[in-house]
Amino acid sequence: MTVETVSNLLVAAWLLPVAGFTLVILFGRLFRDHEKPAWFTVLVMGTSFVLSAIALWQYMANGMEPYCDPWPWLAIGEGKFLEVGPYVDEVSVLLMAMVTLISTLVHIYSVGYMHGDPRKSRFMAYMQLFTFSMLTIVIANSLIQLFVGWELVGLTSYLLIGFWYEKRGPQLASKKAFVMNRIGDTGFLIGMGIVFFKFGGDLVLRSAEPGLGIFGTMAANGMNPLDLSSADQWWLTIAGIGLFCGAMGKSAQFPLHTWLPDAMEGPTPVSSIVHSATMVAAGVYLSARIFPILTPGAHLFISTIGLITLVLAAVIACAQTDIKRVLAYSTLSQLGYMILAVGVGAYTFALFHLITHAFFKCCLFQCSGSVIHACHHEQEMPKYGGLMRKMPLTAIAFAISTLAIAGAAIPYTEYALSGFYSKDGIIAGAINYGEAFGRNGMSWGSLFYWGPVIIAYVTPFYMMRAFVLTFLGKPRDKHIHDHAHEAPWTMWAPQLVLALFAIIIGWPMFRVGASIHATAPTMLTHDAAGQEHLTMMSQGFDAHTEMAHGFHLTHGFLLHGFAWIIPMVLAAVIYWNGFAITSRIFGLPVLKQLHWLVYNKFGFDGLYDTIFVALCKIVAKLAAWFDRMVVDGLVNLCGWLGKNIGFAVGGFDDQVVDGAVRGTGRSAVKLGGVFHFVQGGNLRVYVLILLAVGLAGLAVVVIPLALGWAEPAAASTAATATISALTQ
Amino acid sequence: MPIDLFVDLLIFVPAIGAVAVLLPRNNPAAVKMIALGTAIVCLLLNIAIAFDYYGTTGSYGIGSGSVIKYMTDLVWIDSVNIHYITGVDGLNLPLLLLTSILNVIIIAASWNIEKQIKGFLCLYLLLMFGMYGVFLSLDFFLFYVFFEVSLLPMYFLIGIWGGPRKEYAAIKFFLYTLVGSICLLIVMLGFYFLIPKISGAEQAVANGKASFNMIALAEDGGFQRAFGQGGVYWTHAKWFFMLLFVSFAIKVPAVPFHTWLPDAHVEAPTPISMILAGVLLKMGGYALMRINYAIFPDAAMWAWFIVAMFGLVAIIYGAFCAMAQTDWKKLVAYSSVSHMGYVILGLAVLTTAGRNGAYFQMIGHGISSAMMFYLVGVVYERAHHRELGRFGGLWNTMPAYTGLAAVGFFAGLGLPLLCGFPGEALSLLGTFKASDWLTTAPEWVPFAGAGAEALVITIGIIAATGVVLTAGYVLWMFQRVYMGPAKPEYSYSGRESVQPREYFVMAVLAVFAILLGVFPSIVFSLTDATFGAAYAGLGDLVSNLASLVGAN
Amino acid sequence: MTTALTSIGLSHFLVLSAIVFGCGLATVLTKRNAIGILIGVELILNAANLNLVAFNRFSWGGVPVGAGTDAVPAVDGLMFALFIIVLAAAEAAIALAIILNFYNNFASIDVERGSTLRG
Amino acid sequence: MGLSYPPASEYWAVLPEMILAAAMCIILLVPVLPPFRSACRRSHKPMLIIGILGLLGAALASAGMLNQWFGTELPDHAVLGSMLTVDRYSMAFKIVLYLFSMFVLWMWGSITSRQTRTVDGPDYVSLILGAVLGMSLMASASNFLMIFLAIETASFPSFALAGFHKTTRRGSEAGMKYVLFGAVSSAVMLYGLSMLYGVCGTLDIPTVASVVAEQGLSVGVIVGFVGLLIGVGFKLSAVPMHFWCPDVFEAAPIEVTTFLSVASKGAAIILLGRLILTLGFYLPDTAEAHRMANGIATCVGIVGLVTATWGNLGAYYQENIKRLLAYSSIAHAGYMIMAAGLVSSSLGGAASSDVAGIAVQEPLAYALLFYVIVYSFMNFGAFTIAASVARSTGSENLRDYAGLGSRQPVLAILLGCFLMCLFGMPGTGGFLGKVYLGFEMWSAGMWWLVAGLVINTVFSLYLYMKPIIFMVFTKPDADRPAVAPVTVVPAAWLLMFVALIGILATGIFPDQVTGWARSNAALNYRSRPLFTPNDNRTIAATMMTADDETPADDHGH
Repeated sequence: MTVETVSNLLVAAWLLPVAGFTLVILFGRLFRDHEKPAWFTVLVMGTSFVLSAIALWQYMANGMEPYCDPWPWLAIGEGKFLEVGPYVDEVSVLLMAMVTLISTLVHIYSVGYMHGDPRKSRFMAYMQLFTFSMLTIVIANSLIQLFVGWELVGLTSYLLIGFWYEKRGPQLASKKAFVMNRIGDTGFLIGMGIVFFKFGGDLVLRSAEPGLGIFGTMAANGMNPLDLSSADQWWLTIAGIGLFCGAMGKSAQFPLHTWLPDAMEGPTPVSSIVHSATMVAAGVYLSARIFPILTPGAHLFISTIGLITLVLAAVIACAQTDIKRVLAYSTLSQLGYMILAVGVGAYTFALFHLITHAFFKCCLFQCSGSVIHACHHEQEMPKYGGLMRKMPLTAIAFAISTLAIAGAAIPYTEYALSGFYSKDGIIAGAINYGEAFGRNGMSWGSLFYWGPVIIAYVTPFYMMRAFVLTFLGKPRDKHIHDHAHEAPWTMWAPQLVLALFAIIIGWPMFRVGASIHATAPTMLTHDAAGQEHLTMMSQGFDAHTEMAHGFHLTHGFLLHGFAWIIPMVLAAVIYWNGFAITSRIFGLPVLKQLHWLVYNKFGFDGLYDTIFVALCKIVAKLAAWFDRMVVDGLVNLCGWLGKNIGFAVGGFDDQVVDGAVRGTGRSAVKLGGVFHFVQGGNLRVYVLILLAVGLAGLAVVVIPLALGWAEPAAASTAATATISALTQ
Repeated sequence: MPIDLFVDLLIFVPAIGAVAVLLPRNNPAAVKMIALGTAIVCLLLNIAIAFDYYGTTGSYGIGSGSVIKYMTDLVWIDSVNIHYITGVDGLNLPLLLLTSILNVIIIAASWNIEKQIKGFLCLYLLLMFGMYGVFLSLDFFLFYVFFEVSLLPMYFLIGIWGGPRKEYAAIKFFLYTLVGSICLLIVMLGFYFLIPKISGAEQAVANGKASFNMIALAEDGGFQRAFGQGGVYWTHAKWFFMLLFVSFAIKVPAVPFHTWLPDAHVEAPTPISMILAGVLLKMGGYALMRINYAIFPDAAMWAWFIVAMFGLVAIIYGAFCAMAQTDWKKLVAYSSVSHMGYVILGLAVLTTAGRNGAYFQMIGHGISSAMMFYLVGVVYERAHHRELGRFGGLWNTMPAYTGLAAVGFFAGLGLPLLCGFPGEALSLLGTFKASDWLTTAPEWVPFAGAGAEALVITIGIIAATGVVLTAGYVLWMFQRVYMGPAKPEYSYSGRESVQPREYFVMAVLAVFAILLGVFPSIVFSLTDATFGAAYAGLGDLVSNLASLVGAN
Repeated sequence: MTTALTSIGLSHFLVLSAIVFGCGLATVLTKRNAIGILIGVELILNAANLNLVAFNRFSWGGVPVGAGTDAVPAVDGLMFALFIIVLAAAEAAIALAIILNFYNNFASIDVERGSTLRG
Repeated sequence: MGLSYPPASEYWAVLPEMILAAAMCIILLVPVLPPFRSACRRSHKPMLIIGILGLLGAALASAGMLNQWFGTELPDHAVLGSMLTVDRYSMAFKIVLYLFSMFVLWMWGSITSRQTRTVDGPDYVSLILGAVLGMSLMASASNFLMIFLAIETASFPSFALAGFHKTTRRGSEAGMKYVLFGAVSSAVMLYGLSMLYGVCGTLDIPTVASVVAEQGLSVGVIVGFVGLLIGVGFKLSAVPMHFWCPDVFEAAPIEVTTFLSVASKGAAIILLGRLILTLGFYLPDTAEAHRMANGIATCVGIVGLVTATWGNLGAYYQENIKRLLAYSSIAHAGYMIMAAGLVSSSLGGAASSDVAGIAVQEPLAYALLFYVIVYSFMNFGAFTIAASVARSTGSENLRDYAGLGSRQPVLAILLGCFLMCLFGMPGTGGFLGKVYLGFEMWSAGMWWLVAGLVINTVFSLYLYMKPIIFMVFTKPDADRPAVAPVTVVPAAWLLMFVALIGILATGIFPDQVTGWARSNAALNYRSRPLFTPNDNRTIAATMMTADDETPADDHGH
């Protein structure tokens, strides 16, 4: 099988869901019950997964070369185009397979979860549309296609969050999500614009023939992002940061992070795929894809954002009581890890972590969904407890995923759950980055590895907290506990599959990380900058694989797989009896306020609502007022003038068209008053005016003669002089 | 050659139809059928033209010289050397297609008008006559005449079938546009006197006579030299450019010449709002491209910053105004102001991408705005009010309608794969691209030189924020109207429920919205061959600059 | 030509006609009686006549230089004056007829009365 | 040189006027003769037909002379002792005038109320013919004496016509206002003319022009010009000589209003144009002369501008359609006056061109002619409709036009067309007419006149929209008595469509009309006075026109 065939397979897998969407949205209503359409969508997704799986297998088995298939889309004149079309390399095939797999599982899960919902088939259709949009991003080779997918996932996320639009929460959350994303997209547009006029007109990342595409252009012009002296440094930085703004919006990085927790208003399947596994990771994917144009400035910016996000989110996660919010903040935190990884140059690990995280986080959300489903849509953990007995399968899946996200590993061995491998690589990269700062005498650079290291200890804590509060200990709400029951197979089966993947996906034998890392040359070698990144990153990679160098000892716990044990035990001890201990602790004066602050997510929402939203509305009101009063007012000015003249001359007339502008109209009507007055019908007035004007006109031309121009010849000049003097 | 004939038929069939509509006595059905038939005939003619044009011109690739096809050139008023010139090129063909499609749809949309349907349709067909004339005429004077002809029917259509303050809106619309057309008149006088004075070897226009042939003027070396930078009439050229710009900016409309638009839209009946937003606004943009930018390329370079500012202000200001509206239709009207801002911006920056974007924006907005106004109209016919605050839950009570509404409004929002996106994106990208030529432009171009990059980026950034504002007001509107619990007063059933005819109208528009969004090449394949040529002075800025340097 | 007249030049006539003209204007403006206004008009006309005759006599009369013996003196001014007199009579006739008609309708010839047409 | 009698051939030049005079005499005499008396009592038809035939004959005669049907060229100099200049310019206008008056008669005969028709039929027709006679003399007067005679000849019948509703107060009041006002203004004009004579020593217009060209403006000349302006302005109803216009137009019978609004103003503007062009023709092409020309153009232009503005703004109040149209006619006169003052358009013709004296093409004359043609069409159409409405509803108030759009759609559409033409909507003749005037002003460098024209166009929009708004938008208000349904007689339809065809033909396919007007916009500046001034100064005009063989030799006696 040739790589073209692989590409065609992927395209088929990419377009199938949109077909499914169209069919279901148009004809779904023809079926009495929603089951047939729902299962139809599952079938479509399954087919799509099979296709991409085959593609993956073929690509990997034959060790194919990257391949891109540009389609002209938007004409930019002179016969040139912005191109779209698939790009096939290890990353895209892997992600295609991952997304379609997870999507299939979530479809199955939704069949169970959305059972009985009056708009179930529409929901499934939305899911199809979302998958299509996500695949659009994954398979993209050009910024414009990335942007298209970007907006489409935004739309589908909007539709899905707001799926229960009768309730106020989803309405606001969906709007918030879309607008926040749009803010990021503005940055995306700006970055795209700068790239457009600076590096290659067609916005294609990698072109088949060298010297074209963005990277190719850079290579051809010898632009090296790391070369601080180059003139394009500035533009590259702006472009990189601009594009990263898009990632910030989509991956909910600080300060655009507030929409993601609210997005949990949507049905849980949505949270499990859109807001944990795939869409929010798109930002990471974008940042990784544009990696070669990132300058040190952009790197610093990205890593800082990532650092802030991962710390902030982890802290907040520790204080949340809504199970989905805990997961949401843990997602934020993990995304922070990935973004940081991109920032520090270990972007292949970002992608690696993206994949592993997708599985266990999706699994976690599905489990939480099952719990909520079992507990009559109660989401508050204080009402849970001791559900292990009621729903063992769910509990097991949750436990496995918790361990995976905690980066659990058997100490001093290489045997670990998937999370360990990816996260460890990120931390290694971060350490590298910090070291680099250190070497340049900037000691604060060490923040970039202390942050992730410490949070690596916090993550297991709050995850374990959630697990304990939900499944272990004594039931805290009798009623809920009694009615709780294991989810139907359509819900637990996917969870187990995901849990399985959460265990194994990272194992070196499956070469996921390695094959992603193998893309580094193809992604980067087009330009000189690429080489630098390559070395810089392989340091991180070697650091991870060999585990030999000095800093291993300083962080031995993590890197030898201890980092998960202590926090988990701690969490289990504290929360075994629900909030008994914590409530006492946070009763203390200072801690009380602190807890309140953290519990309220440091008040970002309030901040944004009061400042930006309110400001925007005020400006809008001002603009409208200005429009009505000033702009239209100027148009009406003559009307106003006319009215006053009308008062002066007296006599009104309102049978003409009413309203202000017929401004000319109105004013002239009032001016008409003058004529009304003059045209008094009195003959002698007429004659008087006639003669007055006649004599005046005479005087105008005669007076100059009287003033000394005796001889008539000069009179003409004199007369015309006065006349022109009068007329000018 | 039949196609040549078709082009002129396209203009006059509606006029004939307008007369034919008057014939049947108190038989509304027949009247409607005649009108619809006329529109369909025009559509067929237009499709035939489009296919022949595409087949013979091919797509993609810069035409060399004028690619006007099916040109008819008859002497009309010999004394002033005014000709009747019609022709088709990539600049007007897509807009013609848009017009024809919308005409059919809109006549279908106005099917249930009871009040003096005969007069309504007669005036509408006259309006069609004017619109086709404006797009097809290649003689400045002829263009002017049709520009006016399209004005009167609109006055009556708003004034008779409009809402409570219809007379006010109508006379306001009339006065505004009249001021614009007077600017045109002055430019025309100027042409009449200055063109014969042009001397020089390349003076091929009318050898000493005045000429209003827009194509000839755009390509005539002598004219371009005289009205170009450093030419004898350079000052006049700048004045003419601004006068023309004002008169077309009123039509577009650009802030601050826009205040007629909200009133006209709010008062006008739904079909008229559709055609007003769908086609009449495009006349302004089309005229800018056909006259301002093709005939005065240097003045266009001289004015790029002013025009760009007009576009920028329109985008942001219109969006904010839209956000503050409580009247649904007014919101849509202001959104038109904002969206047409992209057209002006895309033209102002003088890049091929920007121009393509501006042009596509006109087509895309033609579809989406018409659809949005119809969506509002469908609800207004039933609810009899447009207060955004009072709506809610329409998604539950009218799900299918809401599905189509989503297409329409998200197209307006500029969502990719819908007709709103390519225009916006290309205009913005083109804006960024402008620094390419500005950095190398001669010093008489404002802000030319190395500093241009930062300025252009700033403009681009500000313009890009418009995207957020658009999302803001569209989504807010969507939430207030469609989301929320179902309200009984807005649940319609039986003959009150949305009729198949209305579904047809919305569906056709939705299909076009998606089609144009997914395959924008439908438009570009028709325009691309022209855009190189229609801008002989402008299309290839590098060579243009070279020639200028030579001129000085 | 008598000596009495020699001392009287063109300017005397012009001044006189100017005075008459002024009187005519004054009459037109001050009289409310239609016939009075008509008389004012006649005064103005006669001022014009005076001018014409005087000019003809003092400036433009006589025969062209170098014209034949059968040449007759130019009499443009005089003829104009004659025409004016005749037409003034006709005008007066029409005016009086209309004024009479006015009287029939308003039982007065006070022009102030006639102000039903206004605005 | 000396007294020379005009040759018999010159009398052919005034054939149309003679036909008119003859027709007038017939109409006055025939009803008195016993055999016809009773017939004429019974119906106005015979008189009407004679009148129409007379006008038609006059039109044919002038057309014939224009196109040499009779084998006689137009005289190459002013005829009948240089009293009348019979050139293409005046002939073209005369044709328009005669045909227009013919239609007016037709309209009177078919539309207006029976009472006015039968009782005063003969007088009416003869008065119209008399006025037409005067106007056609105005068009070709080339001597101040003739100007005076022509204006009076045109005025006296107009006075009578204005007061034609003898029995009504308004009629008689209008008549009196008109006659007294006319008397005063013509008297003032005469005083001015006398001063002019005093300065120039002749009343022959070309001679005066050449004298002025030599001496420049002296007080006398200026006084003369001002007086002349007052006299002509009275016919043109130029501000401030316009006061009679609205009152008379409102009170006079509607067809009289029609007649006066077009015919007398048209004749006056043609006369003014001739005066200005002649002056310009004899001015040398010097900076001095340019300044003088500029000054005069400025003065006249201001008068025209004020007139136009006054007319447009003054109309806003009017509720009576005739009064409204009266103001509109003032405005249109203003447009024409603005252009008619452009002395420079023919400046230096005598000095530069060796063709001096033979007919000279004048673009300005062309613009004026074309405008007059269009104006006669559109005004006639509008007034015809007003007449037919008044005929059936008996009301001329705009309020009674409410709902006409639905009651008589075709009539409403037609009125709309004529009003839009008066407004100057492109595609109608009104627009082209204005454009041509604008061309003249611009090419004379009077850009501020162009601006004034444009602004006035905007002002006038409301004036012409007003009746449309009434017809289409306003509902008939309840407190007024319901008006009778509007019925239109076939003849009226015919006349309206003639007018409609006129405005569309001049607007959409104007080449025929413009070509005709252009080819006929040729003036003849050559004069041959009966009496040559006797001072030793050589007058340019007379020398130029004095052929080698003296007139006395060809036409000895």
